Amino acid sequence: MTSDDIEVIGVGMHPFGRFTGHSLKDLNRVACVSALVDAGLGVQDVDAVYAANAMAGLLQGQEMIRGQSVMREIGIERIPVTNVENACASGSTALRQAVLAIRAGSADVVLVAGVEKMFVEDRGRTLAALESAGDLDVVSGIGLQFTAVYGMRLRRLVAAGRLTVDDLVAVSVKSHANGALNPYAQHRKIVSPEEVLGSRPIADPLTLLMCSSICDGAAAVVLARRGVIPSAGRPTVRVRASQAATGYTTTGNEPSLTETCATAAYAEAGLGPEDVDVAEVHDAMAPAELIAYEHLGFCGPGGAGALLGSGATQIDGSRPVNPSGGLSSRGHAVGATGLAQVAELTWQLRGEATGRQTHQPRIGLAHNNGGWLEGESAVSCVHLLERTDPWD
Amino acid sequence: MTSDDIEVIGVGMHPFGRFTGHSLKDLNRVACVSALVDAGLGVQDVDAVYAANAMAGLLQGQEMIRGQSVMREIGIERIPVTNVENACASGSTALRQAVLAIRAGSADVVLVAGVEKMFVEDRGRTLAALESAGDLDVVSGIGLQFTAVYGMRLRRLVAAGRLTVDDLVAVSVKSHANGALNPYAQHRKIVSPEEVLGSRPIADPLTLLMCSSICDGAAAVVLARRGVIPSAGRPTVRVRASQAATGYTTTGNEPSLTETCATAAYAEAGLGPEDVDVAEVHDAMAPAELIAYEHLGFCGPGGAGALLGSGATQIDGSRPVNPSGGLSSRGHAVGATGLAQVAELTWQLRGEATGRQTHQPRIGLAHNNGGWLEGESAVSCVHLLERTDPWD
Amino acid sequence: MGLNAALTVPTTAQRPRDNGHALVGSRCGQCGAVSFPARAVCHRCGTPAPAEHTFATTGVLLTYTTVHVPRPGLPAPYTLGQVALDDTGPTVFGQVRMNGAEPAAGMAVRVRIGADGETPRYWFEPDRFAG
Amino acid sequence: MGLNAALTVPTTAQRPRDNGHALVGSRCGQCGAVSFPARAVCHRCGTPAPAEHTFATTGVLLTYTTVHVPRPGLPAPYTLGQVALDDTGPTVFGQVRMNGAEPAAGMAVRVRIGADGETPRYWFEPDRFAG
Ligand SMILES: [Zn+2]
Ligand SMILES: [Zn+2]
Repeated sequence: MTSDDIEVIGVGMHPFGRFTGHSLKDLNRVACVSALVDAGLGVQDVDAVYAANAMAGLLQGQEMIRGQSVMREIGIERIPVTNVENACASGSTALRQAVLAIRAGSADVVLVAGVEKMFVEDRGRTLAALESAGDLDVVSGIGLQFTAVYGMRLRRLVAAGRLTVDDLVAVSVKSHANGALNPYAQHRKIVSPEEVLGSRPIADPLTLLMCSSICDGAAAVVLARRGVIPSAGRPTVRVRASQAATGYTTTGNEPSLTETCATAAYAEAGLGPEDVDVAEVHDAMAPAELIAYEHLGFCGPGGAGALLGSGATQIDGSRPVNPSGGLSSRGHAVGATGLAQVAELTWQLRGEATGRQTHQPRIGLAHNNGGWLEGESAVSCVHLLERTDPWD
Repeated sequence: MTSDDIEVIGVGMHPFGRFTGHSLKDLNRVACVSALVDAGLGVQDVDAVYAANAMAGLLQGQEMIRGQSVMREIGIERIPVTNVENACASGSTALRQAVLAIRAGSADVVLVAGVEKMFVEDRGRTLAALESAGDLDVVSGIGLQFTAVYGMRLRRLVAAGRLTVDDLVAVSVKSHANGALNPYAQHRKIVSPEEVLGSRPIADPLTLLMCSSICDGAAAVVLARRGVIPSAGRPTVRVRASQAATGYTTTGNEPSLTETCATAAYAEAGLGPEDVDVAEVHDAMAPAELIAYEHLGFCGPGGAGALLGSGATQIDGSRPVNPSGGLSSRGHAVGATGLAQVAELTWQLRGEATGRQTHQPRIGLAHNNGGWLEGESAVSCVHLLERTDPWD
Repeated sequence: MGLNAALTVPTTAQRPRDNGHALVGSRCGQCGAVSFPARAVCHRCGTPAPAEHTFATTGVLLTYTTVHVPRPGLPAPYTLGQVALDDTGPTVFGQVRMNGAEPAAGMAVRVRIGADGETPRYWFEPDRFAG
Repeated sequence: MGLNAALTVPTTAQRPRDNGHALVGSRCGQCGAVSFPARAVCHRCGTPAPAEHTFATTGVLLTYTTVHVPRPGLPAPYTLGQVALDDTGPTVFGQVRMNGAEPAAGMAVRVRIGADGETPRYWFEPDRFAG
């Protein structure tokens, strides 16, 4: 079988944000039911579930059967449920397992769900849980937080003259502007460059308004083998590539993990970066979008600031990036993020992204990274989606 | 592709028991390196990793990138690593994902590894972590421990006259006798019926010597697409079936989860219970082996005591069950258990289970359950393995 | 049959689990399947938003066990049971407080609901009104 | 090349991470790849049991950040850096203690090892002997 045998037939989200009264079950329910309604299916049409979550063990005490416990709430039992965890890339990792399950012939319709509830009574517990995205045997005790890892990456590029602080600010402003258009987004307020630069320092050069924050949310995707579910006259979205890679011990001289993973995805699809019409990239800190431009091949080394400045990556540009607001503004409910990206791309490819619709995209790219080793992310996943129907 | 396209080309274990000085990395290293040595491969021959663990988030604080962090210790980087968690069935769930990955064409050689470190300084933390194998939203606060779930199941059968307390004792004696022959086992001491019955009550009718206990350990399996790795003149072991199912809301009148899952596995392989020559079944408490006899079709309703009494399930019987000692005596390092079962079956099918070798088995069955809902396990996995070479 | 109605059900925290006297869950109007606590979609037939339902206060003790390993806030021994609530109610786990009597499989039991904030929230006792 | 030698390496807890003055890890005899802490198998070429190796005490600060969010036992602000140890040593994360000076990318730094039981175990300071 080939990769274009799999279709995205439904997507759904629970809005991202702070939802104090909502349990993991509530968040998951809204995302999954929305995705099934979108697909025109009932819960009994599903053959298998892949469930993504990163922190419920540490934050809610629910280890081991996270997926089974949230799925029974929506009446899903008996079919195989597999819990998948890969830090901030848990959602896209689960998506990839669903792709493999269909390709393997073990299922025709698979529900992929990601949920995270990061707001708990003690914020310190959430920060501590986030630190477990590193190899604690190596880094525990030095105070290495996610924001610090990104702060160091960005400073290096600024010091080398490949990015400017103005670029970091500009991309953060763009992120918030896009988030403001997205009803599912956590941060829906337009901010000025001055506000970004003047907000509280987090891990310099990063300020508060450049960073994703603690977030609750859920997202779900229904995949199906081509032809199993009638399209109902709606544009068809296919999975053209599904790739994953693990970080490595860096010497500072090799291609980045994202680059490696994206290269494999382009090869699988027989496409190149020039074919990508809209992308959702991993910007746990908004300026990381600029790094992704280079690593995904949207520009050459040192070209990210110019690409951003050209307006090409704006919603109305020639290659919009993070029209949803990205992790920084849509929000980063860790285990749900990879699937929220796919939900956004599906809406974009179908032409349903009201208010933030990009111009007739055909190919969408989702880039989701997770965790860190010394100098690199621990996980990268890149998916390519295609709208197969013409735009009128 | 069909299921018999996949071979078990290497297996390995870190002994199960108490290993205070050994980290997750140490336990995982010994299991994985042993499996790769067994397969005649180096770490760079592996295309993908599935990593199983159930409790490191709560017990070691290492969530999110458990597999990536233990795999870098043995030089495995770059290739996709997927963390899989399904309570006590995490290992077999990971195995099934590896089967699907090969069938899907995404990998030829996959390392599947399970590791658990349950001995921590505070035993109460381990007991609390084990409780997270239930749906905490529903059962938290009532004191529902694993042992209690099994105690209730067994008492119901005893009350109905389908099992006797003597049966529970006899199967526990058999479990310990087998464990005593297994160099990888946690409990390697023969016990008498009097010792079993007289040991400390845990959750009646269960006594201490009927129960698995807190355990450290790891196990690993290398799968390969048929023909990719030369057999080196050794008997070939193939995967004939790989099935999983999720528990359901019981009314008390439907087939058990294990029965449902086993029926699907038999159908996949075109085999029946009568074809099984050796089985490793899920006996977190030794008497659960008797329940498995019925649910796997080894005997009719109420026939488990007689089957045990006949000696058929002894190592030298016609259908040996748990020659390794099972979870109760080999030990139950939660995330590793499903893979330890497959390691044992592989040794049995190849004729390498020195000291506890069963008589020329051709078909092996692995049965691994996990977690609980109200009245049923949350997960069941059944795998069927076949030795394709004749015995002389 | 659309699933839409499952989008607007109360959250898990908003759904009552008891009414002070009996356990409260859901019962599917389509197939009659029951669930405690309530769910948003029927696990048997997939119908969304099964109706809130108050279960019988009596039931049958299917099985039980006395646990001898203490847990924080829960001294051992304590007894747990699995109870099938009468009138085709759900099967639930709960503590069984025998007040000195011996439990037995098949025994009639009655649910007790604790005060607000009490843990556990409910438990079972022998039904002294039963035959 | 068999992997057998990786079965008998010291456990992670037994492997030294410093010698009181310098960081200690592993260096592959086959390909030269370094790792801190030591590993059982070389991540670059797959050779088992790379040799224990003491790294240079000096290195180059590749990048750094000042963190403004405190963690338990770690008042903010504090500075973290990524350092490439000299003589083709490993790239490691660690705290940077500038003692009032300003850090700069490319600056020469020196590793400091804490006392037994101190957290963190090592950190970096400006190398005052560097040019
Ligand atoms: Zn129903
Ligand atoms: Zn090497």
